[in-house]
Amino acid sequence: MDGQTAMKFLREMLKIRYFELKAAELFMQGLMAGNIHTCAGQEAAEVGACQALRETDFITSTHRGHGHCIAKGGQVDIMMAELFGKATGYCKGKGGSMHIVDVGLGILGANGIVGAGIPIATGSALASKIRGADEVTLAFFGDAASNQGSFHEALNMASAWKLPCVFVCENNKYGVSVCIDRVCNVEDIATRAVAYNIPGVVVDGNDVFEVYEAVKTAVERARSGEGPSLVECKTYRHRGHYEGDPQIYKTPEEVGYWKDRDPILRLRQKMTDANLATVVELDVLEAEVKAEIEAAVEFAKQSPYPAVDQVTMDVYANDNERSVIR
Amino acid sequence: MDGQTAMKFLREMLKIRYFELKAAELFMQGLMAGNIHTCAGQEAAEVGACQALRETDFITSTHRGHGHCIAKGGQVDIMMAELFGKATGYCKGKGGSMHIVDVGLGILGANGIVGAGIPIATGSALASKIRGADEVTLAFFGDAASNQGSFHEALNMASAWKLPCVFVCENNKYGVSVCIDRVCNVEDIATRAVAYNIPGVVVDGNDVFEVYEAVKTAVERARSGEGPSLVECKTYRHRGHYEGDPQIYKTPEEVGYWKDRDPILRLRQKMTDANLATVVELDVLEAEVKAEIEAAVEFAKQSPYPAVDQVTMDVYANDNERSVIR
Amino acid sequence: MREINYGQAISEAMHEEMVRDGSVIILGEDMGVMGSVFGLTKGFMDEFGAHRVIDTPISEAGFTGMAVGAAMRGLRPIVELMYVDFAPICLDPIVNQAAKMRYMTGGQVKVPLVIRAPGGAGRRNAGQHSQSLEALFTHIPGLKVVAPATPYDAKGLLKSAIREDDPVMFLEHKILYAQKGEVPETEYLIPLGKADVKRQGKDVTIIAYSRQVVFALEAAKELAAQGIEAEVIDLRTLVPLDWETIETSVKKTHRVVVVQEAVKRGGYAGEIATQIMENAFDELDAPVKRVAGLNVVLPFSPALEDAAYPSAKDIVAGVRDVVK
Amino acid sequence: MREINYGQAISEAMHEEMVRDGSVIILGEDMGVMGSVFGLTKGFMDEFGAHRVIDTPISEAGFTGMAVGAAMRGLRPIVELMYVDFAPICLDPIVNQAAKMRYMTGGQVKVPLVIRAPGGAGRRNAGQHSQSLEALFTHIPGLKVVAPATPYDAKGLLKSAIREDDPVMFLEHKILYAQKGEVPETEYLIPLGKADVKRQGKDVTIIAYSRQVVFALEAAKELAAQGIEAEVIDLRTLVPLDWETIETSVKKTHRVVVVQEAVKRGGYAGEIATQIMENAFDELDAPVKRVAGLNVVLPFSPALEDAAYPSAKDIVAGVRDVVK
Ligand SMILES: Cc1ncc(C[n+]2csc(CCOP(=O)(O)OP(=O)(O)O)c2C)c(N)n1
Ligand SMILES: Cc1ncc(C[n+]2csc(CCOP(=O)(O)OP(=O)(O)O)c2C)c(N)n1
Ligand SMILES: [Mg+2]
Ligand SMILES: [Mg+2]
Repeated sequence: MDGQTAMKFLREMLKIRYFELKAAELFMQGLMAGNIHTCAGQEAAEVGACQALRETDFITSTHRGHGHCIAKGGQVDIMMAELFGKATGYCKGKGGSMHIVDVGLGILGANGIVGAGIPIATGSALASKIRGADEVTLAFFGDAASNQGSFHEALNMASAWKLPCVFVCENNKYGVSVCIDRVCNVEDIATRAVAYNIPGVVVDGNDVFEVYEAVKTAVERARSGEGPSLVECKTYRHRGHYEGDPQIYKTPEEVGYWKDRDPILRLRQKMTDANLATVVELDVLEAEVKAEIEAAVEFAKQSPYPAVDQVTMDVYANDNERSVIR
Repeated sequence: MDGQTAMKFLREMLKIRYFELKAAELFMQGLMAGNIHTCAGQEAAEVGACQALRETDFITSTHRGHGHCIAKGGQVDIMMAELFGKATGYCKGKGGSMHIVDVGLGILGANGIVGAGIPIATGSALASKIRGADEVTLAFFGDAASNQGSFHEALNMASAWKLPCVFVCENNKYGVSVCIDRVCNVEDIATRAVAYNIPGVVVDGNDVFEVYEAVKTAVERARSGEGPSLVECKTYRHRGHYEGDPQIYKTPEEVGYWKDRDPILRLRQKMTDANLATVVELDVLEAEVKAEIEAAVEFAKQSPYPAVDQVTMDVYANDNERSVIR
Repeated sequence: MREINYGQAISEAMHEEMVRDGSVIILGEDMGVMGSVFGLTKGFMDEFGAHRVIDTPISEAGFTGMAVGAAMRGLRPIVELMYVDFAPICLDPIVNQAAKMRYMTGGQVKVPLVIRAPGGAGRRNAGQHSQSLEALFTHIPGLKVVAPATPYDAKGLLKSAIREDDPVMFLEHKILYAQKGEVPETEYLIPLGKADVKRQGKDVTIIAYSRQVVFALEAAKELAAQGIEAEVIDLRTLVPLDWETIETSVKKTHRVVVVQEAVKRGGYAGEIATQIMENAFDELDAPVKRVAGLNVVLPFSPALEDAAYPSAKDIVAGVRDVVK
Repeated sequence: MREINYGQAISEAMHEEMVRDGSVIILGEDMGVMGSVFGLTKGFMDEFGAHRVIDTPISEAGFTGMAVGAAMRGLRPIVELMYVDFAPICLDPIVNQAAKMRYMTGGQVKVPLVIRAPGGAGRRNAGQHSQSLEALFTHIPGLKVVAPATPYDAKGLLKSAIREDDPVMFLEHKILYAQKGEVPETEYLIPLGKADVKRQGKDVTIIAYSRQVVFALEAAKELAAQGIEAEVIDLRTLVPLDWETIETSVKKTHRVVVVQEAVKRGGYAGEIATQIMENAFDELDAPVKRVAGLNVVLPFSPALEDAAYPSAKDIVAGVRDVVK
């Protein structure tokens, strides 16, 4: 761990954290509509994984996707504008929180359907393989998504055809209110790798470097043509499944246990302990990030809503005008 | 192995074999319509598994379901009538080969959708568990079906809730023309049991006693409330996927290898070697079974087709007449 | 009479039927510990036990398939799909298993299964969480399809659906959950397949279901102020369709507007309009008019979503088109 | 001109497009070694390699989802579902992913994906292998839907579909595979969204698609013998619908029969009938009549199956109902 890398990782993690806290706040104020699923608490998994990728690599994301997008280079102002439903957002306001895409950045999409991104990532990997390109595609998904058929089918094909992909499960213990233990009889999701004869590893998902190293190994394996891996990051979401979730399913002990393992506090501590940065430097960093988020909010607020005639645009790439009528 | 049991097993296996050969012959003569998928070669798996069940237990079957139904007590005349599309068939001619059901016998249905029977079996097991009844439900499916999402989802739930079911995979190496090796990177489907933390065993699917013992163990486990197991029977189908299949994907060596391991010839050999029966006795048995099949064909041929007004009956249990119009 | 909301009415229906009949079980995501994301099964798990109120994994195809198996064995499962938009994940057990099992087995098997699924736009949930997908089900023989608009109807119809021996798609509307209405404390049932004339009128018939009934009644008020008396038929059940009620009204008004929130193309309103044309053409003084959602994906932005599906003013405009 | 069958025409279309464009790939069950169960890709794997002609496992939802991902990355996958009846297994990637991706991302993404799927009854394949499920797709914004009736149309339309930047459901009919027809050796394309008047007539318009076009032409012959000149419109593309061709014909004949093999209730014929009523009511001298499949599961028995969906004589009867 060198200081520059640590600072870079921390900056990304902070960006995610403050983006999420801000989004939650704005949502509660009624400034955002729909649903918001925040990933506060899971930043190490998201940043560690994406840092192991190249810019030219791809990811697919989930309903809890802000962190993935930010970690893969997404701009917080354009994201925030999308959450506001503004014309300047990533999807011109048409997608909202759950559908942010930036193909140029390799972000193939958040997805509102649990598990749906996994085959899409696998298909992206297939495209790279067919073209002989050395890009890797990484699929993020939750513990609960590993119970979907799409997980099984995609991992099976990725393994059978040695596709360049990496499957990253952020196991935050819950699918909405349902504890994974109650609906799944294996201790670790990573065990399921055995069913496809691929590597499966469990890492401390709140340790950004551990995640980084494990995903790096998986990415290299994928890039060199040896096929996919499954990396399980044990982590926790600090907030509700959605904003407003009463979270009756969590115990105070559990919440406390994970607060103590906050990935950001841990990284800060590590950095100061190892003299990679001073507290003051880190506070400056935090202030910078906060300001960036504030600017993003300002951008979003100032941006216009899409014109109402946009409602019938972009349904079809070709012959749209007629096709939305006939 | 005692003589009586062996005779019983052999009789069932012969019934399946001759049923299938007869059906294939009639199909080729154009006397049967639609599709026929025969299971000749796989009789040991089907009989071994069903003999491990009680009469009050349940099974779900597949598109290749004649053997399962016969092994679970299905009457060959009523089955044959169904294959002919006659009113006296199990489904009054409405289902045909792929939809034979006899709930009274615990046959919850063949199924034309690969993998669809697995959750249905699991649901049946759930019903037994909720009622506190000690029935077990056994799901038959093929190697290729284990790549369906339904396999994964059902096994996961069955394991999580310790449902009384047994999953029997007849691995005959192919899904239509596609060799399982080309689309699946594990040597044994049974390995996938690890993903659900349940027992997974591989047996010689052409040895009826080996199948019987393995399934018996799994059934006992299920009945005693310890949850499901996965039993993989390595076997082979002698004929095409469907009648008319040119089978270009099979090699002569492979065909020869498996002909030498014909489950019926092996059982006959074992029985005569162990002096459990004489060749003459076995020939008599075969003649009896053949006659039973011939009688079934006669029954089917003599039976009437359903009256054409049956076409709108049985769509709904309640208010059918109106519901098929409005 | 006491007033409760549509969500509570649904909750009560499930509760009463679970008390009455031990073979009724509930399967779905977050139905147990959380009492469902819309709060409809709060307390059920404690009362009926985790074996009858089952928190499933996120395996819609798997647990819907299981429900088919359980129903074939005589249980009466109520499955909740958290959003009807997830039906495409588990359409095989609905369309190829539940709907066809009885027919394919020559009438041997009953599949008494209710699949509850909230749909509808208006909550800025974007394209994958806002659809009205009844047309995926109305086209499938073997399924019955119910889509109530009021708490009273929701309760009485759900109780009937649970007792029905056929698979029933019970389609709710998210926006309606909070709508209040009168619901008696004593038990009642509403039979499937009976429409309800929610407002009498002589000039035009508005046929609607689910949330659009609310808009249709609003529109009727506005139209009355303009001197047009609209009759509002709430179909309540889409399959089987209550043709008699429609016919009676058409014979009275001779003008019809059919309303649906769903995307217009290929929606159920077209079926209803066609049946009217086929069976009551000579009664029509104007073409049957559809008021329906645009043929677009539901957009997230509040600035766009409201334009994507009909509201009262669109119904008023539609009526003015046929009453000239 | 040379004659080839519908299956060969489809095969040629795929072959030509694979030669022309290296980004075209084929994914599906038994497409490689076996050359597809209907023999349409015989030799393709040897010619184009196993990386472009991919034998998938039986994982329809998975490989359709993969095809969406590959299409988002610029490939042009052709997915085959061995039977359209399996679409309910993989409807999520079709309905919630492929169809919506472009809109939900504000137009950023194209999904150039063709899903070929044979449907239809007549082969005694029973309830789960005989359906006509176009109504599941015509209702979904973002999908285009094609259903050709002749070898010529199948080839020209499939080539266009492969070049299309939108997801296209390409619905074939199993019974048509063996039907022969003239197909030029030189390359041609048929644009999506253009109907074809397969027979001119002045007394009545028969609108059909897929196999029912064959029956409609048979019926027209029979009707001509009875003195009724039927115009037969083969829609070819269901979405977008070629309204101009329909309107022109309706203005000429003033009487319309819409034919579909699919189950009547909630089928696409109702949409077409309704559009005609909405937009050309005053041109109609009789109600638009549907001739369609019964609202039943497809039965296996030859004694029943033929009664479950329309044939030429049903169309003749339908026409006689509107031409009196
Ligand atoms: C197919 C599908 N089923 C259900 C839902 C509703 N839902 C959204 S997120 C979620 C839980 C997902 O849990 P997990 O995969 O562990 O991800 P996490 O929310 O914990 O990040 C559920 C049930 C959905 N969006 N899609
Ligand atoms: C969902 C679905 N996909 C594809 C098919 C077509 N199909 C019928 S049987 C079969 C192969 C099944 O292989 P396996 O599960 O190994 O069983 P086997 O035929 O070998 O007995 C296929 C692809 C189908 N019926 N259902
Ligand atoms: Mg989770
Ligand atoms: Mg097999």
